[in-house]
Amino acid sequence: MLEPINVSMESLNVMTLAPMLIPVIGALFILVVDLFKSNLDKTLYVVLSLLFLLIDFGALVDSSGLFMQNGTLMGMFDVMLIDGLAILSQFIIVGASMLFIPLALTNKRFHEFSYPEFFALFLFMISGFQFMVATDNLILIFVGLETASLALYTLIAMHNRVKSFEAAVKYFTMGALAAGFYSFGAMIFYALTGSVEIGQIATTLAGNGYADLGFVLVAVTFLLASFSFKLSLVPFHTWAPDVYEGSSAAMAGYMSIVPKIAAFVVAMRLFEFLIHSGVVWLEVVLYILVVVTMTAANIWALVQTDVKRMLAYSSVSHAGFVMAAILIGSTQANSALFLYWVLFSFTNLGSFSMLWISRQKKLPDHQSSDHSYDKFAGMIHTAPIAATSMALFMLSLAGLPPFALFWGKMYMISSAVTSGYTVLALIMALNSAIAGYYYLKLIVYMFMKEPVVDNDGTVYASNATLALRFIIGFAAIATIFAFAVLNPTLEFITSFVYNSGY
Amino acid sequence: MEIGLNHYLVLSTILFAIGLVGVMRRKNLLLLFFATEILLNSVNIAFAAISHYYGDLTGQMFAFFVIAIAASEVAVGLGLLIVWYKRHGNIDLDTMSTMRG
Amino acid sequence: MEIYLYLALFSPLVGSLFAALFTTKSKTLVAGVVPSLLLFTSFVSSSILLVHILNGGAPVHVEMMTWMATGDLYIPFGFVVDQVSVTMMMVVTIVSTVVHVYSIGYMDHDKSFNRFFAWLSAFVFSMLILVMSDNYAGLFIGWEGVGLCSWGLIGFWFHKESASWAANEAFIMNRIADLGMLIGIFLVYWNTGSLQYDHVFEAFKGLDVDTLALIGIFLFIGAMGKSAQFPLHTWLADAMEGPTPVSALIHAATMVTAGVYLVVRSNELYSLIPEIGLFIASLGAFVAIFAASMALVNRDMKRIIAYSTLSQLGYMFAAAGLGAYWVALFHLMAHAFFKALLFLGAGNVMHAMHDELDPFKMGGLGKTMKATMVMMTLASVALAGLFPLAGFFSKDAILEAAFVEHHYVIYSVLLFTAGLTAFYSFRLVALIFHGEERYTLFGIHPHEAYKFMLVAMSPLLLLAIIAGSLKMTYFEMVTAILPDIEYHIHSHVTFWIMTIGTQLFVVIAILYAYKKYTTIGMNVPDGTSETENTFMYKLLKNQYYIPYAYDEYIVKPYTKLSALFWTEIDQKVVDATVDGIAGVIYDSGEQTRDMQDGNLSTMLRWMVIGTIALLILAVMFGLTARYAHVLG
Amino acid sequence: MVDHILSILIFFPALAGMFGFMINKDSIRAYGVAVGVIEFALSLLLWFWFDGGVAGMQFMEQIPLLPSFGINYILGVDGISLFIIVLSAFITMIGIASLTETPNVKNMIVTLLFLQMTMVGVFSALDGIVFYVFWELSLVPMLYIIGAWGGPLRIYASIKFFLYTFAGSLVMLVGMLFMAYFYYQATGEWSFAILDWYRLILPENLQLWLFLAFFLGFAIKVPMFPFHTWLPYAHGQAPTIGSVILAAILLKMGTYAFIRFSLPMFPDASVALMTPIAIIAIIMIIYTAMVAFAQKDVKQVVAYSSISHMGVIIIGTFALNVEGISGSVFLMIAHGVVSGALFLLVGVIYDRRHTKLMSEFGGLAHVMPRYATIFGLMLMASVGLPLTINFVGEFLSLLGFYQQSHILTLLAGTAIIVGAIYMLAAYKKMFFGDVTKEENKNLPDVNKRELLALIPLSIITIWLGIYPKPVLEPINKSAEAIVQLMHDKSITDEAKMRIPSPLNKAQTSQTSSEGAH
Repeated sequence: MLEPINVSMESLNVMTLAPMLIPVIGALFILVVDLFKSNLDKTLYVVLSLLFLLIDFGALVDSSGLFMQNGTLMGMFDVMLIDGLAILSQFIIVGASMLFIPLALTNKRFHEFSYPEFFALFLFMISGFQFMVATDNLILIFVGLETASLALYTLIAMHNRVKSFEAAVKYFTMGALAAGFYSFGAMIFYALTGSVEIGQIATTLAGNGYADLGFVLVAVTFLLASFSFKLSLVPFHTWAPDVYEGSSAAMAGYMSIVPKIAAFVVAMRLFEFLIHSGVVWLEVVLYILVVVTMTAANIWALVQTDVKRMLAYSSVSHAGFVMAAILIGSTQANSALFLYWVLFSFTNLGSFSMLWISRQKKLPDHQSSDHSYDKFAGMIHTAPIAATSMALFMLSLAGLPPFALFWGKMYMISSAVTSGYTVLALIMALNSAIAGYYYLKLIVYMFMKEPVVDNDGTVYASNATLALRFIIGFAAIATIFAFAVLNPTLEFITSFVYNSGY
Repeated sequence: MEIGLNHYLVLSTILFAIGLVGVMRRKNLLLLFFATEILLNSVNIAFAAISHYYGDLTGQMFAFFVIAIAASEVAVGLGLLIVWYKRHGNIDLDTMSTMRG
Repeated sequence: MEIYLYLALFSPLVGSLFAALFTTKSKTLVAGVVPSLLLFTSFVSSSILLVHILNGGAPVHVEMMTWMATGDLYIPFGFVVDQVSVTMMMVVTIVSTVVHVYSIGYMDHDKSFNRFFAWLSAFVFSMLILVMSDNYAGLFIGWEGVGLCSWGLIGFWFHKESASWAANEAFIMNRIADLGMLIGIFLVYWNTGSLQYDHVFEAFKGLDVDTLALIGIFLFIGAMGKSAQFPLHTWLADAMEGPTPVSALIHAATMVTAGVYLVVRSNELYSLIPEIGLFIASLGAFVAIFAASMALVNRDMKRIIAYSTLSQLGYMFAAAGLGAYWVALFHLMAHAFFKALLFLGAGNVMHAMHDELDPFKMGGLGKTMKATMVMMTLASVALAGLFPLAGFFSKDAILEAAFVEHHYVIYSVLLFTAGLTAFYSFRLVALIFHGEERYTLFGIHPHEAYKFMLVAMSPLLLLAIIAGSLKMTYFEMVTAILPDIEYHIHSHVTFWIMTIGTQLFVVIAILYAYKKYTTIGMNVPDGTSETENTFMYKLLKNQYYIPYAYDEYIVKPYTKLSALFWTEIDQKVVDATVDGIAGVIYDSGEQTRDMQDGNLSTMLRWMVIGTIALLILAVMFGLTARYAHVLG
Repeated sequence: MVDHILSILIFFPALAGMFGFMINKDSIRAYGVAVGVIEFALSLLLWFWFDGGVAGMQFMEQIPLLPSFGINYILGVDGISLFIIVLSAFITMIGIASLTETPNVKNMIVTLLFLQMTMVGVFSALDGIVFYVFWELSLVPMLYIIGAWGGPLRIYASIKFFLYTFAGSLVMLVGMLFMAYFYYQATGEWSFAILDWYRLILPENLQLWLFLAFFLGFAIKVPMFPFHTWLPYAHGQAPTIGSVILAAILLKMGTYAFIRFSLPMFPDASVALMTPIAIIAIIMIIYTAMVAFAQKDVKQVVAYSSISHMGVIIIGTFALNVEGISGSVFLMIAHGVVSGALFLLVGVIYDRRHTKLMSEFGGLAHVMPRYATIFGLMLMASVGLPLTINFVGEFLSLLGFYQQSHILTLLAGTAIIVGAIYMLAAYKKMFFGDVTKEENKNLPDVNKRELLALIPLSIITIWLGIYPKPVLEPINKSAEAIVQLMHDKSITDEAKMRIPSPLNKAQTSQTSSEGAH
């Protein structure tokens, strides 16, 4: 007879689960509310989800306190892994989500926000990402990833335009393929080591001294492919521009931040131990991926005629830029990754929100696409403040000091310099120069051209409500005065990254 | 002859390759989804086999999760497919290329 | 004494500024009178200083203030009045006073009357700085200053294309020489650590000959520019575009002699490097005859005088080069007087002839313009160097110096040139004042110039006559700081033969000129007579084709090359490369954007292709890793 | 206030600019002038408080910015930066006062005030990153000025200006990061403080690489041949005020940076690369002067002439001795004044005729005598006539470099010839001859406002030409300090030989002069 398995509750320490469970509860709660009383106004759901996110954030603060006291802690049969990376990335995830969700409060009505399911799915997605980053178990990563992705596909589709369906289908199909790659890679690792926990895999491989390296590499190849898809590294990026264009500007901005940071954390867990144990192949491959992604995406961004699509390519390029951190793999580089992403998140959210508030229901005929450049011509005359803040975000994205992203770029390049990647550092620097052109192009349109006829500045703020203005204002101020809070942020990040052994 | 682990792995790999080819070749969205299903299930076979080989359940767990996810994927996928069909009256990939460049 | 120094130096500046106040106004007489008076003050104070020096007073040396001081470099505004500079001051102030007064009349009808005096006084000021400075930098200030003023005065009638062109030519040519001068100054500084004359000359004694030679050459290049020595001589003739008083003051009496002054001032340098001196002397002799030959056939009154100036400068350099610095200075002085007189006379004639310059269109003016005729004739006599006028003593001294120093070639060249000088100057006099009255053909009614203009000229006339007699006193004074070599031809016989011979030679030349150009029905050169078609004549008439050559082989290529640099290099190469790089980046975007053709299958293919590429890499790498030991 | 005068100088214009948005557009110009005057007064105060006897940095301020990474907000001025700051305040004041653009003048003035912040910031920053911040930030207002108020090609010109400089300075940033890293390796702590970097002695090959990295950034800014082609476009398209500030101040950033960074940090590299750089400078001098001679547009003439003069400044800088460096710094001031004035003068005629083609003019001296006079004065200053401000600088620069190389100085000296050629030619085309064009027959001469801007510049041109001492002395002090530093920290024998220590020299000259008396 089998003996009953008894597990002591504290050995589980459920607290580790709290941050992930809160959004789930929130989602269910919203659904329940909808059950009892349907067609409530979206504002209710917005505020509700905001509340739950706030609680989530509080929980994170709590667990970060725990981490500072007694370092990394495992939980739930050692499936959960709450280390510095997990906490930092969750901070970014939840924080960005909190910035995003109020963007639903447009004064034009958009299809998706009228469904409470939208917000439920949104919260599910968040918990998915949180699971993804807070474990080193390949299964849980897979589950988290897919939960999040499936929710995301739906959210995109809910925008309910032809383009958004197309986008969703493309994203979905490629996502499915990526999932296949992931599971195949995981399978090989399992076959090699008999474990699906990254930590153990690492130890086992180190134990037998990478006896059959060939298979390891094959496994890494498949995992790399699937994450390159998530991180939109060339040539796995092809979904990015279309999906960004298809989905609403707000959602696009969100996609350029949250899923990627989750993917980055996993990539960090998966690949850095390999790099440190001297798998030269991976180093070479990553080097190529990074450089190609940065450069090619920049070059394609140059030739775009639609601002949103341009921003899509630029996000791809930024992702490549940050991927360099994983290639370099030093503590400074990893901290740089988080710093960069924090700064990037509100700069990018800001710029996408600018597009979001200028979103028209139907296009005037002189306008080829939603956010074509000429739509912004002469903006300085019609909507000076909007133009100025948009220019601000562009300059920040271009890495012009003292605006937010410059510090990220600088620290990242510095980490490359410190680890002896001189050429890489130069390539990164020059890429910023190339990128300068397309950000400048928008500024040129806004400040140096004459407005298109019948364009009084109203269009640029047609969606603006107080909430949106607040978000943008916050982003703008953060972009300018980033340097003021830079030092504490960096120290916080560095200590967390360092204490979790990266 | 004795059917060993490697046979399973080879089988799974072959299936996986078939899946890949299908993904690349198929122009019909539905068949495309089939192809992805093949991909995932090829992995399941391997997991099951390996898990039996090592004699621990993790692999099978993984397999179950994969099945679950595959199922939900199909749910979402079909949903999208239906919407698309409603709009365009076909499920041909080549029709969905309004965004390019 | 210092107060006089400052008076002498700054009153012209005040005058200039005063006149400058009126530049935009229409003609106001005070703008001419006040500067003239101030110049007279300057003249008086310089003469006081002269007396002071003559009575064996110590040189007056003041240091007004610091100009530049950095590192070890220390340049003050310092001025010294010693025997040499006081001589120059006298020359400058006398001539310029005369010219100022004269100009009040001469520029009477010119609408830019006031501007003229502003420039003129400014020139005098710079010239005084040049001669009074106690260091090379200060000298350079004056050096450039006179250049600027001559630019402004040559181009005074800037509506005339030729005038503004000549002005620029003069400025740029001088700039070329100034570069040499600048380099010379640098050399002086880095080798002696200072630019003060006294310190520098001390330090020179300790330097090796090569350095000194280098310094000497570069400084002399500067001198060549200002004194229009070959090959930088073309600007002087063109400079005659300026108003005649300007020619008299700047391009005869003062500025052009600055080069000579520089050499005399640096005598301690040049006496250390005799071979450079010899080169200078030879160049001087060459220029003397070279310029004189061009004067022979020229048909422009002012240009003729300009060429003679050039040739006289040659004389001075010859003397200076041979170490006879005091002689050079003496000839400089004498020449200043009679040449200025000659120019002013020419000015009267131009007035009379309504700015006609071709002497062949004049003739017989003597009847209407007696005074002018007398003055110009005497000036020409002095120029020709006939006893007892100034020219005789100075020029004779130069010839003797050349003879005594046993440079017989130079001597004979100079001697021959003396003949030429006599010829062309009296050719001019004859053509203007004697012979038949050709001007009647052009319906001109000549008239004598204002009285006060003639009066103003008289001091120069006086000096042109008597300057020679001052020779000894001058010698006593100046040799206090200049090497006092007395040139005595020891055998009296040779001396007398030489002197008489020279005089006779000159007289003959004069008579020949008279005979040739006063005969009734003398053929006016019109390109028909066979003499005019001889190669030699053409050569001289076209100034040895040198201006042509400069234009053809320097100016035009420079212009072409500049245009080429701009259109071809700067735009088509340098800039094109920059834009090219940008273009390549952009185009590569345009080319490859089709990778995103929007078709889902293509996207999936890209993913698979990427994976397979990675896979291939992986397999290769894995195999190499596995069979590394097998391979070796 | 004394301790924070620099911060005040930097941020006062920026704040004033912010408030400027509130001013009614009719009175904005007065506001701009007022702010300009106050700023200038403050800068004079700085000069007044400045202790000319001290060679080192003064009015130092330090606020931690990113201390864990060694980035601090450090300010300070020495004799070299002091006068450029005063100049920038002065030029901005003059510029705003003589502003003629009417379309949305408010934006223009606000932009100018922000630009002023960046300029003062660059010249008073003593931390690499802070320097870089202002250096980059200065591009934005200029981009806007050129792009929004410029000529037909303005957008092309402004983007070219921005991207070209941006690209160059990013390489410079990498250099800075390396510098900080080496400092970290040497001392175990990060620092971007320039004064810390001065203490760092690097092996020669590293010096060479870093020198090149910085060089690219600076050379594009200066601009040095062959990186100069953005300048003619920028000047050709920019409005008058833009050209004035660009030529007078922004270009100086490059040359200033050479003295602030390249020389003291990489003495051996500076010596090693002296000859090639000098050759580039000579190409700049002669080649661009000839290009200027070929121009048809008077503004282009002045634009190319600035490149040519920058060549002389570079020559002086790389003389690596006190004479040369003080000369080049002084020439920066001089060129600032003169080129500024020349661009203003071009603006005067452009406002009247809306063309800058010289063929459109001729005989202007008849109709606009005052204008012709001032132009003539500035022309003579620009060709470096003694007793004008330029001569002091050019003379000292060339004099200084003569110690390093005779033949190269001879070539560089041709500046005084070629300069005279294009300038006089341009002057002749515009002012001499008869008035041919009908529309030129009765152009109004310079008016009160224009005189208001031009007279002070003319006065400075003469005053500092005759009596440069008050400016030259502090410059000299700091130059001596820099040369001494270079001499002390240079490692190769050649460098030791090429860079004479001012101290020893002072003694030697003492003795020699005693010998003379």
